[in-house]
Formats: sequence, C-alpha cells, structure tokens
Amino acid sequence: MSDIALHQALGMTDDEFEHVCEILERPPLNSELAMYSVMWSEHCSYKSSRAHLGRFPTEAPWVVVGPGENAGVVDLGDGWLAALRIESHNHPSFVEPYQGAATGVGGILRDVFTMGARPIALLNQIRFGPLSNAHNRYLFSGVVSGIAGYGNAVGVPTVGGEIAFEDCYSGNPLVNVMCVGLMRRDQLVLGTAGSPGAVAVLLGAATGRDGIGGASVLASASFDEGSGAKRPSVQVGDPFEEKKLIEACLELYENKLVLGVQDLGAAGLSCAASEPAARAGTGMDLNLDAVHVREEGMSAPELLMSESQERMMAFVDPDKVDDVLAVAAKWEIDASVVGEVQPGNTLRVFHDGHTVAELPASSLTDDAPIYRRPFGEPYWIEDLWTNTITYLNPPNVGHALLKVLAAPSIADPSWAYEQFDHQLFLNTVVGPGSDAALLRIKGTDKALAMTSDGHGRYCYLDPRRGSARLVYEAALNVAMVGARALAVVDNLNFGNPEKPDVMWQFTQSIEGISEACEALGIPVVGGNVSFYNETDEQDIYPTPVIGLLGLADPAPARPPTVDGAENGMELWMFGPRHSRNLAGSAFEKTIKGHVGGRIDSPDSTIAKAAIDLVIAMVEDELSPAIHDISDGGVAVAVAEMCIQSEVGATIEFTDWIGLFAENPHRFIAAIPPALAGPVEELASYHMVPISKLGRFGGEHLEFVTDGPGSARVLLRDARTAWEGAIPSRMA
Amino acid sequence: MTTAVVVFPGTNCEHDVVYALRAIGEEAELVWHRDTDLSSFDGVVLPGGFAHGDYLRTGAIARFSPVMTEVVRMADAGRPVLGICNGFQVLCEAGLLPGVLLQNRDLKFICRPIHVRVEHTNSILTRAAREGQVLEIPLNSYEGNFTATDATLDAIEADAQVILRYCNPAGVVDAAANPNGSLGNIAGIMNPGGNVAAVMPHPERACEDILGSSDGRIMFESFAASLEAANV
Amino acid sequence: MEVTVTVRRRPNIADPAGAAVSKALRDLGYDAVEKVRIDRTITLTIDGADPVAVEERVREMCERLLANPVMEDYHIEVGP
Amino acid sequence: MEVTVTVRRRPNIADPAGAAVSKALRDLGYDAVEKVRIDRTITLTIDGADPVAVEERVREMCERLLANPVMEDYHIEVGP
Ligand SMILES: Nc1ncnc2c1ncn2[C@@H]1O[C@H](COP(=O)(O)OP(=O)(O)O)[C@@H](O)[C@H]1O
Ligand SMILES: [Mg+2]
Repeated sequence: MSDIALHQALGMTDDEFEHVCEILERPPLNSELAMYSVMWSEHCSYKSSRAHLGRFPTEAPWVVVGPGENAGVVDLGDGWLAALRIESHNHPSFVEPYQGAATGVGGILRDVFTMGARPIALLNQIRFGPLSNAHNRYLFSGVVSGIAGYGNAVGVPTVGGEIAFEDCYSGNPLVNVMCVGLMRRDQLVLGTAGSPGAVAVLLGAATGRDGIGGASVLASASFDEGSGAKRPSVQVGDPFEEKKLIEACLELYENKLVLGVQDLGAAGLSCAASEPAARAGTGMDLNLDAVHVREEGMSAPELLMSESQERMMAFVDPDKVDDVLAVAAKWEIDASVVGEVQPGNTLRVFHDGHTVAELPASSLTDDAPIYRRPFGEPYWIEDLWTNTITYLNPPNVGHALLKVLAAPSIADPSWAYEQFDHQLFLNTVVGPGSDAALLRIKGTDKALAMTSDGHGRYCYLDPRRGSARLVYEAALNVAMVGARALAVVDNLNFGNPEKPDVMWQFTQSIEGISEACEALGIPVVGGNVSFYNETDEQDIYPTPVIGLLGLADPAPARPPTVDGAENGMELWMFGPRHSRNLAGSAFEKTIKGHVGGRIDSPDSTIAKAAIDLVIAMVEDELSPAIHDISDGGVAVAVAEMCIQSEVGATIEFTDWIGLFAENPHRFIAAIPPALAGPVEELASYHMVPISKLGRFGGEHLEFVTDGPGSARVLLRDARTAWEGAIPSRMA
Repeated sequence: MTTAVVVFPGTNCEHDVVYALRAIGEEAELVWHRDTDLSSFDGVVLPGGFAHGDYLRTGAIARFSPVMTEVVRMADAGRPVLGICNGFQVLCEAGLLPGVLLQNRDLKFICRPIHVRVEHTNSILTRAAREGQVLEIPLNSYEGNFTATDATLDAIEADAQVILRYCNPAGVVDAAANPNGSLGNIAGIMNPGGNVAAVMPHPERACEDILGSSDGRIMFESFAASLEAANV
Repeated sequence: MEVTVTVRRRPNIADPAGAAVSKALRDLGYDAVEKVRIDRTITLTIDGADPVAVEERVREMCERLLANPVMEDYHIEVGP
Repeated sequence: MEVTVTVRRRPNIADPAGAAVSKALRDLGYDAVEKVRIDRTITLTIDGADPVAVEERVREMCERLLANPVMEDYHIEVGP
C-alpha cells in the first residue's frame, strides 16, 4: 500500500497529509501517520467545531478548571470541589448496544477520576427510534443493560437521565453519559506530564487490538459498508478492572504519588503520551516494548491506536515509582513503566529496537486543521415555521391525555432506571424519576443537584431557542430541589458537519446555549461534540444535551418531590400564562403526527424570577410537591403528579390548547391551603405570575371548562397508560 | 465490639455498611480480602458489590480469598457473620449457607424498595425484630434468585432457617410479591446456629428517613446485639 | 494443551437465561422450540504434556472452582 | 431433536471473565494455566424430524438472536 492510500484508509484528507509532511519536513513513518490520523480525527481534534466552541461563556469565580482538561471542576466551598463531564458513545452503541453503552460509562468515569475526584453519580441521555421496531427495542434494552451492567458493577450510582424516541434516531441512537465526581481541593490532579525526568507509568488493563481506529474513526465518518475487514473490533468493558483502577488512582492521589494523570480513551496511547506532554510543554520518550499486552505480535501503530479500555497513564517523580507500583500491586492491577518525560518538545516512540516516531508532541494536539465549514440558514426553515396546524374544534381532551401519557418519551421511565443502582454511597436524597437528582455531601450541609436535558424536536424547529430552553429548563429543575446552577457541560449531537444546514444548526445551538448561560451566569466547563449522526444521508434532529450541576447550601431538609401531593391541597401554576402555540409539543407529535411551526422563545427575565421563586419556596417549605411543566404541558404535569402522589385532581381551564402548550419557565406545585397566602406573597415579590388551577382529591383527573372539552379520566386509567407504556412494549 | 467489613476487589458497599454500623454506635473497620487475621474482631460483614467482578459465578472466586479462612473460623466459633447481597452469594459458595443465587427471573437488574416479612427472630439479623414484622428495604441485585435442591429446601424450611421472605406491604407472601423468582419468596436465611445469616436486599440503604426508609436499622441493631451476646 | 470443560446446570435447577431465550425464540415465531438450556464452556490452555495428569488437574479445578457442586455437573475433554 | 450451538467470542475480543478465572486459578496454585476463555453452549430441544431443515432454522436463530454477529462466531451440531 502506498502512503497516499494509507492516509486515506486512515481517514485523512490529502491536505491533512501534506500538512503532516510539512510539520515533519519529510513523509511520516507508519506509526506517525497512525498517531496523526487518530489525533486529528474529528472526534479527538474538534476540527469542525473548535472555531465555534469559543463562544461559550466559561468563566465564573467558582470555576477551578474550565474546558480543555478531562473534566471541568467547580468550587463548592469549604474545600470541596466537584468535577463533571459528559461524553457520547452513539456509534459504538449502534454497533453493539450493550458494550457500546458500557464502555461509554467506563470512559466518562475515567475522565472524572483522572481529575482526582471520586465519581459519585452518573446520568444518561439515551434516544432511539420508535419501539414499534424490533431492532430499536433491541438497541434500547441493550443500552439500558449495558449502562446497568457497567455502572452497577463499577459501583457508581446512576441518579438521572432522559429517554426519548423519534424516527430520526432509528439508524443512529444517541447514548450520552454524564459523570459527577467529588474531591477535596488538595486532591485535584491535572493531565500534565510534569517536568523532564518524570516517569510515565501505564496502569490497568492489558493492551489488545481493541477498537483500532474505533471511537476516533468510527465517530468521525459515516460508516462505509464496504469496510467490513477494517471494521474495528468491539471493545468490551470490564467494570471490575475499572473499579480497581478507581481505587488505585484515588490512593495514588491521596498519597500524593503522581504529578499528573491522563486517561486512555479515544486515540489510546497516542493521546495519553502527547496531550500531557503538550500541556506541560515537554517532550517524551515512549517505549512500546514495555506496554503490557493481551495479544502477541501487535505492531507499533496498533499499540499506539489501540482503544483498550480501563487504562490510565500516571506521570510520576522517579523516586516515587516504586510506591506507585506498590499501590497498583495492592489493588491487583498491572502497571508498567513505559516512558520518560524529556526536555524540549519531541515525542519519540520506540518499538522493537527502532525509533518508530519522532515528532513535536504539540503538533498532534494543537496543529490539527481547523475547519470553518460553511453554514447558512436552511432554505426550508421558513417553510417549517409556517407549517402549523389550525385547530377548529377541541379534541377529546381525556382521550388525548391518555395517548400522550402513553407516548414512550413521556411515559414512566422506571423500566429503565430500576435497572440502575441509584442509591450506592447513601447520598441519594432525591433519585431518578424526579426533575433533578439531589445528592447530599455527607458531613456537610451541602447537597449537589444534577440533571440533564435534551429535546431534538424543539432544536429541529429552532436550534437557537430550543438549545437555550434546555439550559433554562435544567436550571429550573435543579432549583426545584433547592439548588442554584453552578456549571453546565454540553454534548452536541449533530448530523454531518459538511452540510451547511447542519453547521447552521450547530452554530445556532451554541448561540442559544451561550445566551442562556450568560443570562443565568452559568459557565460551560466542558463538553463533547458528536458529528456525523446520520443514516442514509438523513441527519438526526440537532440534539444538544445539557448536563447541569447545582449546589444547595444548605441542603433543604425536606426537598419537594413529584409524589408529595395530598388530598385537599391546592394546585397552583407558576410562571407565564399558557401560550397558544403547540409547535413541537408532545400533543402535536403524538395526536397529530405533526412536527412543524416555531417553538416559543425563552425569556431570561421570567426564567430568573421563576428560579428565584422556586428556590425560596423550597427553602420555606411551602410545598411538598413541585413539578415542572415541560413535555405534554400542564395536563401531563398534573397527571404525573397525581399518578405518583396517588391522588386525583380537578382543574379548571378555559382553553384546551393551554393544557398541552409547552411554553417555558413554568411549574406546578401542591400547596396546603394554609400556605396559599405566603406563596402568593412570595410570587408577587418575585414578580412571577401565578394562578390557582384547582385542588387535589378524588379518583379522577377532571378538566373542567365552560365550553366544550371538559374531561374526566380515571386516575387508574392514567396510571395504566403512563406506567404500562414502556414495559408493555418491551415485554 | 468491633466488626470487620470485608473488602474484596470489586466490593462496593463497604463504606455504606461501615457508615450504617457507626450510625448506631458500633465500631467497624474495613478489612482487605488478603488479610489473614481477624482475631481482633467480634463479628464480620461481607457487604454487597461485585467481588472479583462476579465472574464465572457470583461469589465463586471470592470464596477463595485468603480472608475467607478466617470468616469460616469465626462462623465455626459462633461469631456473628453477616452477608448482604453479594455477601450472601459468597457465603453460599463458601458452603456456610445452603443454596445458590441465580439470575433474576426476568434477567434484569432490580434496584427498588421491596418488602420483607420477618419469619424468625432467632438470627443475628432479626433478633431485635418482631416475628411477622414487615420491613421496607431496597433490593439491588441481578443475581438474587434464591434456589436450592428440593432436599435442601425442605431441610431449611423444616429447620426454620428462613428468616426473611418477600411480601407485599401488608405482609402477604405470594407470587405477586416475589421480585426475582426466589423459591419460597426467600430473601434471607441463616445457618442452623443462627450466627451466620444473609439477606439479599440492602439494610444499610434503609437506615435514615431522608433516604426513604429506616427499617434496615433493626437489622444492624440485631447484629450489634448479637455481637454482645456472642461475647458473653 | 487445550482442555474444554462443559459445565452444565443440573436439570432440576432453574435456568432463567434458558427460559428467557426459549420465550424470545417463540416470540420470534420459532414455535418448534421446546426447550433451551444455556451452559458454560470453559477452554483452558494448560502447559503440560501428559493428558492424564492434565485431566486430573482440571478435575480438581472443577471441583474447587469451575463448577458449583450444589447445582452443576461438568464434563472434561482434553483436546488435541 | 437436540441441537447444540457453541457460541464463541472472536479471538481478538477481550474476555474479562476468562482473564479473571485464569488469574484465580493461578492464585490457587495452578501455575500451568496459561489462558482461560469462557463461552456459552446453548442446547435447544426442537420439534422436528429433518436434521437439515432443523439446522437451517437454528442457523437463522443464531443470526437473529443466539449469537452476537459483531463479536461472536457460532457452531451448530444437530445431535442424536
Ligand atoms: N461542546 C463542548 N463544549 C465545551 N467544551 C467542550 C465541548 N466539546 C469538547 N469540549 C472540551 O474539549 C476538551 C477536549 O475534549 P476531548 O478531546 O473529547 O477530551 P477527552 O480526550 O478527554 O475525551 C475537553 O475539555 C472538553 O470539555
Ligand atoms: Mg479524557
């Protein structure tokens, strides 16, 4: 094979290859080409997105580490820090759902404990095609089992997430995983190689031919059917190895035995050698013969590109090496000394008596091309916005409600989350099934709130508004358990960036996220970009996912939950009035099979007021049950609260569209009658409109209006629809 | 009185068990699976998790960890030995308790609160409880499906070695209340002496109201009382 | 030397995985499937020359670790 | 009719369970153990008379459900 063919086979363009030749002032050796190809892949280099990611606000006084490291780190006060990150494993999960999801969990955990933190919580965002299709059911159940199989065994609770189904994900499911870790300030470790003389120790699993070109090439180009032989081997997760690796690393940090640490993920050793050296401004000698391997006869490029899981690279003072090896031995993991940090900036790689690579370390990390791909407003967007439905007659509201409750994206997701250990570590005060999870920090008055939100339909109809609304919704959700938003991580799942439409969606989405984060003063501390989510040239809906961490300090003694409403309590709605817009709503999608129109714009002033109000309500314990109004509108919000609280409700309304409208910044709460006065006062102080919708009680969900459209649904039927939707499809 | 909480590679509930024991005023210390001397301890807990990755069969490899020799010695000496979840599986593999735990009937991991009924109060896990008492405790397992040969099952029933059964909130033991397919709805058993006992759900996750239930405390109080009794 | 150990669950012990696969196959329309059981095959590569001695060692491994005496039987085949 | 399907993980796919058992055996003193792999054997009882037709059905079952095409190979034996 000629060099030209080789670089193309590795996914490099001719221009990129020329650039490598210029850097090296000669044609690259095979191992060098392998390293450039993985490090300059879309997945590792962000070459199509980098130009736009700078838009994000990333600063706040409490940010300790912003984007650029393995995870973002924020200050929680009193010496506590939290690390967080989100990552996608979309393509691997399509190829092999169980292992794809499992290794996604493994990877995000490593990003967090690389920083010195103990991972304390996982969240996941998963999206599939409709469950009427057998393959989608196979993918869904495989992904859920994979998250459970890895997360439960590695011993990190999965406390939240979101599941959605849309046609566009049929050939391209989304699997995003987020992790939050906790540490004391003096435990923080960075991904640096330290200084010349430091020794590189490779810890954990033996290296095999796993996913050669896997995540990087897989995640960077659409799958080419003809490439069966080159199809990377599926990576198998070993949560047991990762568990030992976590404990070993935490012991290394506690005993101050490392100068820096880098996890091995996409691009494997190529990345773990070059990134820390580039960050430290040093060179490195890497000896591939010292790498502990699972298979015989691996070539140098294979060793450099292998994506074997559960590996870490530690950079260690020479006189601490024995201590490091002793800790590894105690935890029964393998360790080998594979390199030495050098002055200068040259990365040299040795194998079998030869120098197989000699290149500037930073050229792998910093010299990747930056593509300013063309983008522009799609010609079809105006048509999409005007493609609305005019409703002449009201539907049968009761009937519609039952159908919307039984839509798998709205229905009870406990079929999935009851397969996840969500209680380990005894921190989970509010777990999955609520608007946000709340985890106490033992020994303090603090608690961490976390949530994640995505909404493909909204972002398709208007990427800027849709993306902004994700941030507002997430911030409101953590407020509902008494927490203030501290930091966002984002996972940008988009189609093919070579299409101007997709790049437009991408830039609009970044704009929306940035605007909302600026309005609320929330920094973006990390994220991930996943492009090429398409099948047969059909791009997925633009699907950014927002992961948000909040802090409650002090933690509420009795945080409200969705299931706390009781007979006799009043049902109030907070926030703007219903809009008359059903664009993008669950109603329109489920009942009319229609996706069109333009979603309502967010409003930062009312968003902030609603957040302040709900935090005050939680602090004053004014309501035992609060739930946000999102998918399915107020009708679904009320139904969900009633089903989980096991009590009916009667609500009055004037306009059926308002029951299903999904305009933002709203929530409902159950208010004991005696507290209605203080609640009204508080709301008026925060200038948040409120309205009393009705009262809890009875065995029905009753919607009463003067005109046509009154409805009466047995709570039992609503429960069956909502609880049974997913299990009955998965049986 | 100090309790050893054993940590195998892959164990993950060890800190939670120590936390729960300390919360009721007991002393507890982590012990690594390679330790071979537990003589300074009065009792031992094998906590939940995935010892040795649960590879091959759950508990199979853990049973050979060096510390197990000491666990067997303590069991023989009449000391309290408690297995929770994965610890249950290890005690079965080690032959300290009868039966085995298979995959759940529906082949799905189950993490949710369930109810168990106290069948007997003559074990280290139930001595502070009332017979017939219904406790709400979170289950968290993939291999919680207790099974045994007919002969073994008859023997443990005849011997009154079943200490906890899955039931509904009203205390009725029936098929609908069986989350995982366990024979006889068995959720916890003991050895003939009552000093070795194991339970599939996690009492340490039910020791504080803020976490949803404090019904598990009574099991740790039983265990603590047993430490005292065994020491007389 | 390669040794293959087949570990089989005794017939009177439940086999949830086998039952689930059996149901799944019938759901897919394979009505002729009457029963499915899933067992483990363990392949050991062992440094040794004498097949009789190797089999003896493996039998010991089975008794101690590879099979559960309460619910499983095993069958050893010393391979080529 | 009994049909035995042996499902084997492809050689270059990691096998954490096999690795753990291999280590456990060496810890127990069986130093001669070089490698362990764990696979599964599926035994199907099928109502049918024609072995060729049955094998064809089972092959289909393997492709659709019993084996994972991206990481496993299978081998079918139509039994006695
Ligand atoms: N969408 C995004 N928003 C903000 N930061 C991002 C985004 N995508 C990537 N980053 C940041 O870029 C850095 C490099 O990411 P990546 O190469 O994926 O890291 P890793 O190799 O650890 O997976 C990380 O610090 C990450 O947080
Ligand atoms: Mg990383």
